[in-house]
Amino acid sequence: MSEKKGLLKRLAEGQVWTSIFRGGGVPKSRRQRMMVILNSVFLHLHPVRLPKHAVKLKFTWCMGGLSFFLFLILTISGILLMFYYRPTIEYAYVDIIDLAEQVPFGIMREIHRWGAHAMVITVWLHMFRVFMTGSYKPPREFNWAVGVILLLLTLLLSFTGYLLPWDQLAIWAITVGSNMARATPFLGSEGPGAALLAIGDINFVTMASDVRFALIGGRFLGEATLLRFYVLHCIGLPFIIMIFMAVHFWRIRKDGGISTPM
Amino acid sequence: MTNQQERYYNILKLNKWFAISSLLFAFIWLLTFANDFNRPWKKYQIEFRELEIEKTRADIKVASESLESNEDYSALKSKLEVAKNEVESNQEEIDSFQEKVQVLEAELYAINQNYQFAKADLDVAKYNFEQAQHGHGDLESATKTLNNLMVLTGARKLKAEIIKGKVEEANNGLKTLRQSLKEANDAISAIARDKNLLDRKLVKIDPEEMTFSNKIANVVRDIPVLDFIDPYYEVKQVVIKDIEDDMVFMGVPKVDRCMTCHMGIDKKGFEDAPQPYTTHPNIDLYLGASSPHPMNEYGCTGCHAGRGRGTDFISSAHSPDNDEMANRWEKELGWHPLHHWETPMLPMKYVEASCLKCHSGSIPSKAAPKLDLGMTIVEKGGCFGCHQIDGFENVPRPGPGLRKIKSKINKDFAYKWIYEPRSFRENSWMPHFFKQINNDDPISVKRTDQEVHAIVSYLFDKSKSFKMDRLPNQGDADNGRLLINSIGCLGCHNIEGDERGASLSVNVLRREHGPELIKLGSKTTQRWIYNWIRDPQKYSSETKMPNMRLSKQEAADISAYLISQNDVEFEQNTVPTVDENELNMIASDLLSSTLRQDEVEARLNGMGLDEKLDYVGGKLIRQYGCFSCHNIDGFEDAKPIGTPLSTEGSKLIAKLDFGYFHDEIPHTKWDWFNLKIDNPRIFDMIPQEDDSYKIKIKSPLDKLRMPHFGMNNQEREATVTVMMGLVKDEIPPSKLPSKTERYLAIETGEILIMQYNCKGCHSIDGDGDAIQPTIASWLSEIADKTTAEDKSLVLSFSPPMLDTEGRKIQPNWLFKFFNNPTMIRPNLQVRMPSFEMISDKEWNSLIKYFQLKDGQTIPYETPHTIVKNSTKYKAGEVIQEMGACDNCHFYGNQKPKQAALTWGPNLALVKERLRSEWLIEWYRDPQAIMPGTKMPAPYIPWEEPIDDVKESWGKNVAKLHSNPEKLIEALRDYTWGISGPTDVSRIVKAHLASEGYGFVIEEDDWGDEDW
Amino acid sequence: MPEANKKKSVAVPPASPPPAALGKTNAGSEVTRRSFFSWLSIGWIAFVAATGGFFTMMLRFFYPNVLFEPVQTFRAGYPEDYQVGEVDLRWKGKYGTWVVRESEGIYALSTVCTHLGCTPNWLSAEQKFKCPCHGSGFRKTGINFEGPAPRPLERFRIVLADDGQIIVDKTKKFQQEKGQWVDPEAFLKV
Amino acid sequence: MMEAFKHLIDTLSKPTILVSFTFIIFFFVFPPTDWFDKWHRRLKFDGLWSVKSFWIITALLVGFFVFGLGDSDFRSIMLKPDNVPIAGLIFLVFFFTWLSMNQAYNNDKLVEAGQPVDEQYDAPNDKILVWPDLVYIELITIILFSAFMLVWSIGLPAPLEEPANPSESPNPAKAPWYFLGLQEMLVYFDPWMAGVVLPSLIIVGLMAIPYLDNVKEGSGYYSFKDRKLSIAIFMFGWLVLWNLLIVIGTVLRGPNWNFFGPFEYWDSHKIEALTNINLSEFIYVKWMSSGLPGNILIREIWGMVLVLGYFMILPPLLAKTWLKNLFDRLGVARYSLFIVLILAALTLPIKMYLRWMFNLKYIISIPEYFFNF
Repeated sequence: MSEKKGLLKRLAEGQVWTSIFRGGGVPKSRRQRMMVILNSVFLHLHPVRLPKHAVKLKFTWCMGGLSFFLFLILTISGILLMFYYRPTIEYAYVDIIDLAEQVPFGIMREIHRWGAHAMVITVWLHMFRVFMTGSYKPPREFNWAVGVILLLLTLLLSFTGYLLPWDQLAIWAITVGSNMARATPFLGSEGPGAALLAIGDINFVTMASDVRFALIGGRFLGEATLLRFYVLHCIGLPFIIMIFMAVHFWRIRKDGGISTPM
Repeated sequence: MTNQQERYYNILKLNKWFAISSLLFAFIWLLTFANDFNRPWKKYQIEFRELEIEKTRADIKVASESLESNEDYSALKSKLEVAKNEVESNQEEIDSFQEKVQVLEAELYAINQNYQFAKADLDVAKYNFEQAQHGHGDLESATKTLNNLMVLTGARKLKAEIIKGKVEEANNGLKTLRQSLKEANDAISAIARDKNLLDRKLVKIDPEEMTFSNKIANVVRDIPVLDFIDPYYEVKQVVIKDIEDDMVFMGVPKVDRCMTCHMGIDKKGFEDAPQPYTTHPNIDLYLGASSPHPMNEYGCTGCHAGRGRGTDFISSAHSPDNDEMANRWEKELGWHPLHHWETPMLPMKYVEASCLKCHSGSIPSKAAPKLDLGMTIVEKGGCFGCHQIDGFENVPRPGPGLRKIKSKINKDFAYKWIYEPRSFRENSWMPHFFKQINNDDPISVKRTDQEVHAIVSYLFDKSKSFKMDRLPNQGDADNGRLLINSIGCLGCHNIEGDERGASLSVNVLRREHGPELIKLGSKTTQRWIYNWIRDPQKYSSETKMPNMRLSKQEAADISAYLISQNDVEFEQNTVPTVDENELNMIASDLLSSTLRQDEVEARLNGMGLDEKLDYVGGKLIRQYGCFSCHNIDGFEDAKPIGTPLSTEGSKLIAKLDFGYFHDEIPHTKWDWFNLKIDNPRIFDMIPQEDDSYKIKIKSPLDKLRMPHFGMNNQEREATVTVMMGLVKDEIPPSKLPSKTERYLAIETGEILIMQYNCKGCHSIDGDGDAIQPTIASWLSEIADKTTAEDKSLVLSFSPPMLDTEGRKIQPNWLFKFFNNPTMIRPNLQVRMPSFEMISDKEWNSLIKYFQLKDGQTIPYETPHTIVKNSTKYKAGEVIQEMGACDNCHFYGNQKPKQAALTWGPNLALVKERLRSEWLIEWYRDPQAIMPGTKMPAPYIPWEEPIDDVKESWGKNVAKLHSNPEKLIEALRDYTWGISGPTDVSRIVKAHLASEGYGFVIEEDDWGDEDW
Repeated sequence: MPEANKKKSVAVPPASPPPAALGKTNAGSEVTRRSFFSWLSIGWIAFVAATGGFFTMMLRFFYPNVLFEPVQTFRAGYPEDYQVGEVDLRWKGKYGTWVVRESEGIYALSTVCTHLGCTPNWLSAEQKFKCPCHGSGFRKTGINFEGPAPRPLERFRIVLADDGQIIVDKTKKFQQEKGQWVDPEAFLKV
Repeated sequence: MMEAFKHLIDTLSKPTILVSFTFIIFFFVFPPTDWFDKWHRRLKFDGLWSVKSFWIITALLVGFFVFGLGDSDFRSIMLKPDNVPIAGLIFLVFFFTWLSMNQAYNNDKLVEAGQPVDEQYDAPNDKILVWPDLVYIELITIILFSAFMLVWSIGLPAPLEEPANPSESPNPAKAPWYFLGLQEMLVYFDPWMAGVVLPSLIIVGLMAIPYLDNVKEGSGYYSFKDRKLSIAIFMFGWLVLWNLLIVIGTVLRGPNWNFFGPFEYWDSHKIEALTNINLSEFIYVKWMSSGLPGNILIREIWGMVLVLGYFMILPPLLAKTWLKNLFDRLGVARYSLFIVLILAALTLPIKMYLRWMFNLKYIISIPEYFFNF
């Protein structure tokens, strides 16, 4: 026993350990407990001290944290899925079949899909909680707006991912969804006012030049759509959502941490 | 003083720099947009648009001029004016009608809507009723609702229909009032339709004709950034899903953008426009929407090759036809070959290569004459003997069998011939192996002298003996010459040593099917020739030479003629003596490939001179691949020695060794092939600055050994065309000619026809009859020059044309004829030979070919029957009598009345030989079936007054008089009934011997009084 | 450290005191103020323009110059190719379209039954389209009159090309129940 | 008995009944004003947020699902893999609504009693260090949640239907479930409204909340009394216009977007009479019995006047009368934004009722320019 304890202790006080974990050792004193947060790039996301209701689940529901955690799960499982999935109309569907049939831990797809649905729900509930505690009130108005954008991006991420299995469920959900873009006023080929954007015989907003086209890369759902949604899903939207997440977290801290009664 | 503001730079300066850098940045952005906007193809589209505008204007001018001069048009115009006035005068009435219609339609709208709604409710009620019957819901109330709604719907429908009737009535009133105006308008627009279409087109493309807003749109649509919406100038392309570009181990659907610049390619009317706007020269065969290769389904690069996705002159991999063109392109277009693309565009001279991809079974010779020629050269030259080429598996070896060579020639001739065949026979297909660029130095010559000795020795040693009959007599050489000229030898052989002429064609090559028959006196003996032509199969069972059924005397005469010429110069060539030392060296080279040096010496010491010669000869025959073209004992199963060529056109260019010639010729496959064929050993050489060559260091056995065929430029081009067409592209069945029974039959038939050179004598669908010029010259000899210039006469002495053979001949007769040819046209000297080597299966294929080609799908038919005492038959008798058919035709053994010159087939043959339907066709218009035939259309008196007919043609003809078709049938039936012996050859022979052809007859043969 | 010192030593303040911050004018002389203002505004205008260029490029990038979509329009020959009163079946298999010629003009009907998407047959003797699946019947105009089909057949856009040929464009559909058949492109007047 | 109950549920869940019932009862459950609050308490709806009610409602919900899963039609809808999250959503939304309202009512009581709210703390003495408490509970939450995700993933395979076939649309073709609220709106609005304008307004409206709600109280703790109006409006949007419509769109819409009760078979042959007409037809065809005028402007002028009046005249009118207090509190700018958002949101129930009562299709109908409202 003593031998073992000594070993751990020696390890925790050794050069390697202390070089990685600044301070080293198990934090016990108040100062150490503060330093362990301050010194870690990850834990540094948190403040050092908090009002006590901030650790009460009854108050926070932990929905913000879970949303972020789900984002991490989705990022990791998504990256793993990318190793087996090819975004072409020839292969997309069969690759999904293979995830279920032969890929080791093809359950990754389930984790990704249900994680995505769960994230939509946790983000909604997070917003609900923030509203119910009135946490959008000054000085947190802007961060609420950022949060709304994050909610929108979450939905868009889920929406773009919905197409990728390239099955009937996917393309018809996206067809229904993207057909609405066709009705955008002035910018959609079947939107009000689009017919007015014309000079002479030339119509400027057509099926091949409206917003829906930019979204799906064609007049009809097809190869280009799959590729566009794939790129948006894997690179474009994650890139944007990470920027907004950074702002969101930064502003939580700068706006005074978790909201408290005045 | 401290810097209170903690500043370093002057902010004004920074502002300035900020402004400058931003301006620069903005300017660079402008450049970026300009760069993207400026695409190489745009200038061509702009230019083509001008061309199109110009053309449309010209067309409009023509159209309106023709309209102006059209009387109907001006008449219609004034009619329109009248109609307009009329309608105007009725305006009040029209207005009242219109008002009425408006009111009624409003009413109808409401009532109709009510009806529709009731009907919708009724549908729901029906559904609910069904559901209730199924146990969901209250049946009673559902039934009640349903019944109520049925009544309601019915009532509303009735009401709506009444109003509808009223509306129609009013509308009809309106229509009547406006009828004349509408008619005039319709008539005018019908007559001016073409011009209106042109007008509309011009308004779309010509800014000068556009409305103001369209003028603006015309500019706006093509400005940078906005040019995605509906640009006038845009990349055009066709995507062909099932033709794929080879992307190494996989295919990618073909995308061709050629029409982005070649904008006129599929539009008629730009035939004379400059490139790249020219219309395709053969738009009915290619690109046209109704052609067999429409642009949308076949694209461009499937045939032309190149990089279809290219939108720039260079990136689309254009290839020039020649150096002059290359230089011009470099100067004018900055052209350079596109590297890193394996399939550059085929130069126009090789473009027919691509036909082979899909049409390898049956080359469309009219559309691809060069490819056809190339395929013939490959077959005649025997390329497929050394190089495996798909599709040639069953073609027999092109050279004569050498198994009984001893009896045919002597060793001296063999030596000289092998050494240099063309020194004896200028256009021989036997290629040169010796005295080539890589073996004509003294050391090599010393060696090759002995090599040939060894080969000859081997061949003669292995040769079996051939038991020959004696000549009956010396033969008459003069008669022999006439026989050769007349019986058909010249369908496959040349005899005069003619030049081929400037332009080579497949037809010329048909007469090189067999060897040229000159100077045989230097080659063989009369006795051998006599025995050979009497029965070729006896000498060589593999020969393609048919049996001409020559009599002993004929054969003697012919052999006398053939032997009469010799080549003194050739005979004087000396044959070097056998040199055992040199032989030893060759033998040891050959042996050392498998044995140690000491073993080699031991083996050599154990061999005598003859043994050595045989050993070396055998090895060299293998080395040079002689067995590829000749049947030689001991090489029955030898494998081809050359590179397989089945996919040579798809070979990576890196796999072709340009050696030291990479700067001498363009770096293309076709130029490499061309040089290789022109000078097969050249890649053993190192070119020098003074145009001489030095040879690479190579052992004699490692040297390049492909022989030299002495092809001229045209032959090489044709051969390279074939090679470029031997590609591994996978063509989907949808793009191939559909493999119907007919297609397959024609494919098989054409191969046989080529193999046995049928078209050397016969013409089929306008191709063949290679023998005809020699028939003409023979005629000029036995008659006179004017006779020889009479095309129809030459035709009547030529082998028959086989255009409608399938419809014409009864298959059983044809099969019998093939196996045992008999006389049909008595005046012919040309004989159908006996092809003893053709199997029953092949004959069947040929018969099927003729039948299916003519749409004759069933081989067995109910025979045509006649009733001899019928009106028809009797009428036919009169018609044949009046037509004097017996002037030219045999009736059994009854000789025709006129001279032999005009004789036609024995009519006793008709019943068993011809098909009755065809005979009708033939009687109706012989010229339609066989243009230029001497056979006149029988006179049928159907246009004459009935009384006259009755008087001069009798009652039977008069009965059928009104129906010319029946009269023709009558003649047919009579002919059908003619019987008698069918073989009249003895009578003919006797007649010709005593009276000749009677060429002197100059007057009209047919006697005016009968017609 | 030495570098910082060096900087400090070089940092001699300019002769005239510079304005305090970007975009805000200092209480300097009129001349400085004007020149400052104009340079800055030129700078910003140019910068915004350049950034606009970037975003324009991004936007334009999403609209390719060619499309690889299957062709949805086809040329259906000339109006004269069609007999008045006849339902033409030649485009049924390849393009799923019936072309009907009436005395007034021509229209193109979709061959998809509005009930469950089967392909009805044209029965010329009875002058109706009859769906083999569930027996829906449509008149020659495409109007449904029997069976379960809920609405008339759809019509495609049909116009005349420059060369006088008929062009049928399947991307644009006209539905009778929406009142779209009165659209000039739903019916080609001849 | 069971069948009768199912039939009752089917009938009750018809949009007309379900939505009307929700509309009526909603503002008594979440009273926006004192008047409603009075009735709220009088109707004992405040008891909803007690622990006892929680158990009763949970038991009812669970009971309903357990009962429902016995029915094949219900099962085939609810157990469709992508619909499973909705079942979860129903429970979660109820639970968290209850949780927040429960805490809010407790806090309200504390405030009334003059005591500090539950979340009140004495800064900075009451602060706690993050290490290890927060970090630790986060770790535990993550572990539990990960375990939950794995169980979910093992238990429910992700759906994969037939390969995509652009020429064969399933009936009904549905968007992902979280957009089904929008798709449900398509029944009443043209796509440009349901798919573009209203979603945009939702985003804008959500982002505008902090700027419109200028009540200082209620920041940082659960409360209801001081924020009655904002919470009621938010709840209306969140619970009714969003979650309820999602449930309707997912569970109650079948082939041809026809309505089907939760225990009803999705019969693709079911017919609903399409007898809707436009306002212009009402006026010109039904009442004036003249045909529709050819001129679009004349034809649609009535609808335009109505819509313009709704959005331009109603706000100032309300500001003067009903919403005087609110107007005073918010000021012109905030009030304008607020009222436009509210009026836009109200167009949905308005159009629903116009459709149900008068078969009204469009108030303004200009299909020529794809402009239908």
